[in-house]
Amino acid sequence: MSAVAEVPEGVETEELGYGRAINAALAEEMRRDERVWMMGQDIGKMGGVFGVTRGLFDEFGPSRVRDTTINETFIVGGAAGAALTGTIPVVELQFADFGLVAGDEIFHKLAKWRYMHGGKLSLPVVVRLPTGVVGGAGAEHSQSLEAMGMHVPGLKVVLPATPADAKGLLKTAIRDPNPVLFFEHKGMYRVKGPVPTGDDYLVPFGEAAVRRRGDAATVVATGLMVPRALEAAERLAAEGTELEVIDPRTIVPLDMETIIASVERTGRALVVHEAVRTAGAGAEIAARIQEAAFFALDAPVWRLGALDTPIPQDPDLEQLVIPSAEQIETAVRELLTL
Amino acid sequence: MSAVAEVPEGVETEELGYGRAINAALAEEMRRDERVWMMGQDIGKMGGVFGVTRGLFDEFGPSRVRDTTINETFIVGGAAGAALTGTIPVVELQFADFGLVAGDEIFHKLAKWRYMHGGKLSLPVVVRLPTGVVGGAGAEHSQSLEAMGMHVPGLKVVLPATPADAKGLLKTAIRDPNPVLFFEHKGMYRVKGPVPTGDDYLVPFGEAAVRRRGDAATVVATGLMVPRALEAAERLAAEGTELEVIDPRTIVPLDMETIIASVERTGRALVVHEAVRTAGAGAEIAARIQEAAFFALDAPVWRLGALDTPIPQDPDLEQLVIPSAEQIETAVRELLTL
Amino acid sequence: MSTKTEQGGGGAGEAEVALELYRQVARIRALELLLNRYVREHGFGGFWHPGLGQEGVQAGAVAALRHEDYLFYAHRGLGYALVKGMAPEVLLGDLFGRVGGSVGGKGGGTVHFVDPELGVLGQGGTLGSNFVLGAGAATSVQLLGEDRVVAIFFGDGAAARGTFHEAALQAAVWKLPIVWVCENNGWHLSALFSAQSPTEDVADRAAAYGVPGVVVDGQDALAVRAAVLEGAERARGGEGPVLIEAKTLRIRGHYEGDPQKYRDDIADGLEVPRDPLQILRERVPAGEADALDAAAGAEAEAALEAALAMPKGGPEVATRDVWS
Amino acid sequence: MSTKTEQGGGGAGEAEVALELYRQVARIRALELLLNRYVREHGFGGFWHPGLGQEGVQAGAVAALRHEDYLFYAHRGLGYALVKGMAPEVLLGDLFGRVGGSVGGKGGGTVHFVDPELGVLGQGGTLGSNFVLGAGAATSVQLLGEDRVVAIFFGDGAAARGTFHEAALQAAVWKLPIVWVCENNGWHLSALFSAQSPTEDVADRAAAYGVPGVVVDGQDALAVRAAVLEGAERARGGEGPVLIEAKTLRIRGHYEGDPQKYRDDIADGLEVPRDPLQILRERVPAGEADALDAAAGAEAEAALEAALAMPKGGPEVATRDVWS
Ligand SMILES: Cc1ncc(C[n+]2csc(CCOP(=O)(O)OP(=O)(O)O)c2C)c(N)n1
Ligand SMILES: Cc1ncc(C[n+]2csc(CCOP(=O)(O)OP(=O)(O)O)c2C)c(N)n1
Ligand SMILES: [Mg+2]
Ligand SMILES: [Mg+2]
Repeated sequence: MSAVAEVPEGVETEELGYGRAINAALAEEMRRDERVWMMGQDIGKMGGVFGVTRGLFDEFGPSRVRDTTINETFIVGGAAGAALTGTIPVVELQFADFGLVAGDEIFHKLAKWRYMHGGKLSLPVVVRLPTGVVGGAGAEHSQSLEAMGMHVPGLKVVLPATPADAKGLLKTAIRDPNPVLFFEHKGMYRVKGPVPTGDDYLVPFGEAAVRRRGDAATVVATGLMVPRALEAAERLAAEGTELEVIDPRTIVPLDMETIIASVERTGRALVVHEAVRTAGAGAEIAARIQEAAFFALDAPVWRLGALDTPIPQDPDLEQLVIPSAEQIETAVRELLTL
Repeated sequence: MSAVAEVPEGVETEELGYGRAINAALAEEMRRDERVWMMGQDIGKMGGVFGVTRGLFDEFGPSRVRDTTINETFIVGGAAGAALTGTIPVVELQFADFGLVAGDEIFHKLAKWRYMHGGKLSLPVVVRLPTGVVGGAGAEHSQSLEAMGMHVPGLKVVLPATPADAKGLLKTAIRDPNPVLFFEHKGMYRVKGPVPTGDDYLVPFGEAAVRRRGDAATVVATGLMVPRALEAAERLAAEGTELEVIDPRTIVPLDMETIIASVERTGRALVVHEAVRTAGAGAEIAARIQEAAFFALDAPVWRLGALDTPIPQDPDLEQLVIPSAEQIETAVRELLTL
Repeated sequence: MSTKTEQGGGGAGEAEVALELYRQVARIRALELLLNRYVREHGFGGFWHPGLGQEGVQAGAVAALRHEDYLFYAHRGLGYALVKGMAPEVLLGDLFGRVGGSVGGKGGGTVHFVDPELGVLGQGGTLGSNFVLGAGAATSVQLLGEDRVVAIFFGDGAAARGTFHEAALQAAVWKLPIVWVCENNGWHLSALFSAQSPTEDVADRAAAYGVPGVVVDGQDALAVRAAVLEGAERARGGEGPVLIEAKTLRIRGHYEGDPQKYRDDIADGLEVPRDPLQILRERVPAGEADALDAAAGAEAEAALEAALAMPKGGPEVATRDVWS
Repeated sequence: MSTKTEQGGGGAGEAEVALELYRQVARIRALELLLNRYVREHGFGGFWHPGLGQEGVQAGAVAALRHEDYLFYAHRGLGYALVKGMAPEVLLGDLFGRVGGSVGGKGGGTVHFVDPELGVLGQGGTLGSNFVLGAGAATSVQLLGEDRVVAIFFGDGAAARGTFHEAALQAAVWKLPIVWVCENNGWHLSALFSAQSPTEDVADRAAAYGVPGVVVDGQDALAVRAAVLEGAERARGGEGPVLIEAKTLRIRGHYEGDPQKYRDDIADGLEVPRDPLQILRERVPAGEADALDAAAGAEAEAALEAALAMPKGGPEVATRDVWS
């Protein structure tokens, strides 16, 4: 019963920030495969608005690291067209919210074109989507929209919560022949952690990570809510209440087996995400938990998520609308009384 | 125990198609309020690709019934700008799917601008979204995307399932000071039913309709799934199994009271929609049912929805991916054995 | 079939080219007339957007492409893919949602078909997607240092989509090998182009992107071919995209069955004013033309029969191909 | 404040206009310099996109508007709203997320502020939304038969968004009363406009929409005012939109704190080449200019103090205003 290492035993690691880990994955994959290239706004000389692509322009040059003008429909739709014709684009939108500026390109072209064309086309595209609150970015630059990707068939949806996973999942995404929405949390770019140094450290899709073992209740958390859930678990552990904290890491595909196995032991589940609670990915996960483990549940499955409001711009206000470690702790305490 | 009338007792009605009922609502509201106007592609002389706006151009003229070119971002974003400045736009997208072409305008401008501006702006806009399968329209023209509207705070989301509701809900939508996504089912335009003739027949938002009373199980269905659920209920009734069929009519706001009260009586619930099951509105409804009525449930809450595939173009194939009356019937039979 | 597309690229002799274009226009025309009858008599599951009268643009432009060039076609007719080399029975199989079609009944809103081998890459069910998809394909070509151009077909209505602006600016700056072929048939659904465009020609918009804008008579397949050949050569040479606007006519409704109440400019017939087939006929020996007409008619009949004989898919078809 | 905006509309005397513009540029400048210092010293929760050096465009253009005209501003600075008549302490209150601001700390990505009374209607946190929103507002004006124009500000980068194309075509066809004011400061974030535009000027794109495209020196507030006045009159007259491109300079980083490693054209200083304030100074009596400078400085200081004294909102602020 206790915290679990972020990286499997025996793997050689270095201490790296989440943003640097993404940068390493990009560099390694571009070195490995000539066909991999990038485009986006300010990803070249500037290295991206969040500095994630720093150095790649110098190493790979203006042809493989392309600055675009302000044209999200081209960044995503162009990536789709490039993927149809033999290259592997990894594109960056400056904010995940801008995926809605390219809604047709993401949800129609990337998600459906293989199917619409009878499987004769493939769309190996990775769309990097800096997601979540970052402190003052406001309503149109702070959303967590992964549920939309989960609802539209044809898109893989990834939500790394640690530097190691940021690297391992991105490398897997780039090697995946399907379109991948890679929701990297822009509020976690500076979070440091052990990151495997190896060129082929791949984190498979569809395998949840048990971040902490326990038997009192199961907390399923994604992205920024993973550290917050672990913080809540620490506090409760001090009183001998051991939570099991599970990070699905990818919600398409979604590893329900690990979640169900846990809930069948604990009998209680809380699902937490930063996205708006209403119709968020947590609703799907909660619905599936009770479908599969109904008779093992001692209490309803609960969910925490952002309130039904846009994200306010002020950094103090924005924290008031998304779940805090305290709220997770309080919710679990209450859930345990049922 | 049996079917419930589509219109309250004593209200004067005429037999009208679902599409005609929408047309009547538009005409009545434009007569009532000078500020109401429309724009969209081919809504003028042609009366719209589905003929819904027929006659309105002749009655109200080219200024209030405006044909646009092919510019969904303007149709929706322009409606937002017009609403900020004293008029009440009711716009038509030819297919609900095209809402993703105007994703920024719907999910950022319409949904957030009042909030972002401290409540100083209002956006009385109705976006008419012909939704669902219609027989051969294919993957990019047949989706049911209401869950996206449910997930993003600031949008009301309406799903009429009868001609009477199509009229009454649209009139309420036009009079609502908030942005409304009006998902009219394009496969139901020709479905006839009794429609109140009165100029001010308004169906309030947030009031579910109990379409059929029963105590064996509760079926929550929206849009095209309402008639299919009623068909399944008819069959089961022949054997003395009485289902309660509830049509929420609006999912934002969502009338959970009616649903919970029913489930507390029946102890079993099935949620059905045409939208993809994964991360659909049904996930939210199912999650809320078990949150509020867990200890009254005899079995898990089940869901039916479209499979995890895009909608195939062929009219025979498309029916294979969305729930049928038979599948609803079978699911209920199985649910009753738990 | 690909002999033709190779010819298109090379400097085939005048007469030879005219004959080949006549053959292609006749093939498209035969399919158009056959489908027109079939769809009106039997209907089918989907929307058929007839290209009757626009065969000259489609044949002329695609004939100017090479086998290896990429094609993003539009929704109006089958001519684009037919001339690029796809078999007519496969195209009809797609139209009728048969497993023998190239997409097995799963192609979107209007008929979709695909053949990566021939560079036939699809069509955006949402108008305007072609612009960004095609520009992306052209970026691949540039990255891989290939000698291909990307032909992007679109209508006068689709030209209004913002994707054109976003893709065109980037394509012009990156000098991507693109030929934009606008089939301006004067209408986008019930809207008159002339009522919805602030300028007389779509080609007038080329200046905003610093690219050549060419207006050509879309009923003259030879003229279209020449314009596209020139544009394609320019694009291959690394000089960037060109916009070619072919003026043509929409003879039929937007979709077959469209009552066209909004329209009073022409009768609901099958006659084609300034018929591209007749215009070509003057360039080819009558006897050969008659023979090609007959062959085209036979090909179309056979294709229809073959397509209708193809089975439809079942659940296994509906659920596969979501993932690679 | 609205006296000025009225003046903007009417034929105020040369000297009077120059003096008023000087006053406005000085007011913006004082706020810019104050914020520059404040943000660097204390930071704040959000992104401050300095408009230092672009005051001439903002003051000149807005001064040409009338009180009742609508304004969709851009993200670079506070000048637009200040000149339209909003109080500086309210603008700073918004910048600092205070309840005393016009949006109570809830305005998106970059600072947002609003004042429907003054026609200040917002700014799209997603670039390019202004084009469709503004065209919609202009449609309202047309529907209601009002005598207003809609001024839409945007940068040389935002001009690439597809929303410009979609809105511009419709606005031109409907002859909507719009003045597009492009602040071309040569950069969109780290990208050089010259490297991302196929044509030399944004104004070159006006021809695609059949509207006038005017290039004006953005450092000369009087020239900007004259151009916008003329365009606004044309729009009021029902002749449709105009595109005015004001050439200006981005002196500072994209946001205050941007290290600008991608840039080597200017030093990281506060000097403004071709300073709009100095250019105006030559047109006004030195004594009056000095007095206006002093007043502007005092106004800015007082506004900062007032804004910082405003309380921040709590949960009740965060959760209200979702619905009307
Ligand atoms: C984004 C989008 N908006 C609207 C439609 C519906 N639609 C299909 S074809 C068409 C008319 C297209 O006109 P044009 O581009 O000129 O092609 P044409 O039909 O004349 O060949 C419309 C409005 C669509 N498919 N996609
Ligand atoms: C749709 C969209 N894409 C990207 C951004 C991020 N962004 C904010 S400002 C900016 C640069 C804008 O350049 P320009 O329009 O020239 O205005 P300037 O900053 O030079 O005043 C970018 C890329 C955004 N806000 N919206
Ligand atoms: Mg057309
Ligand atoms: Mg700029």
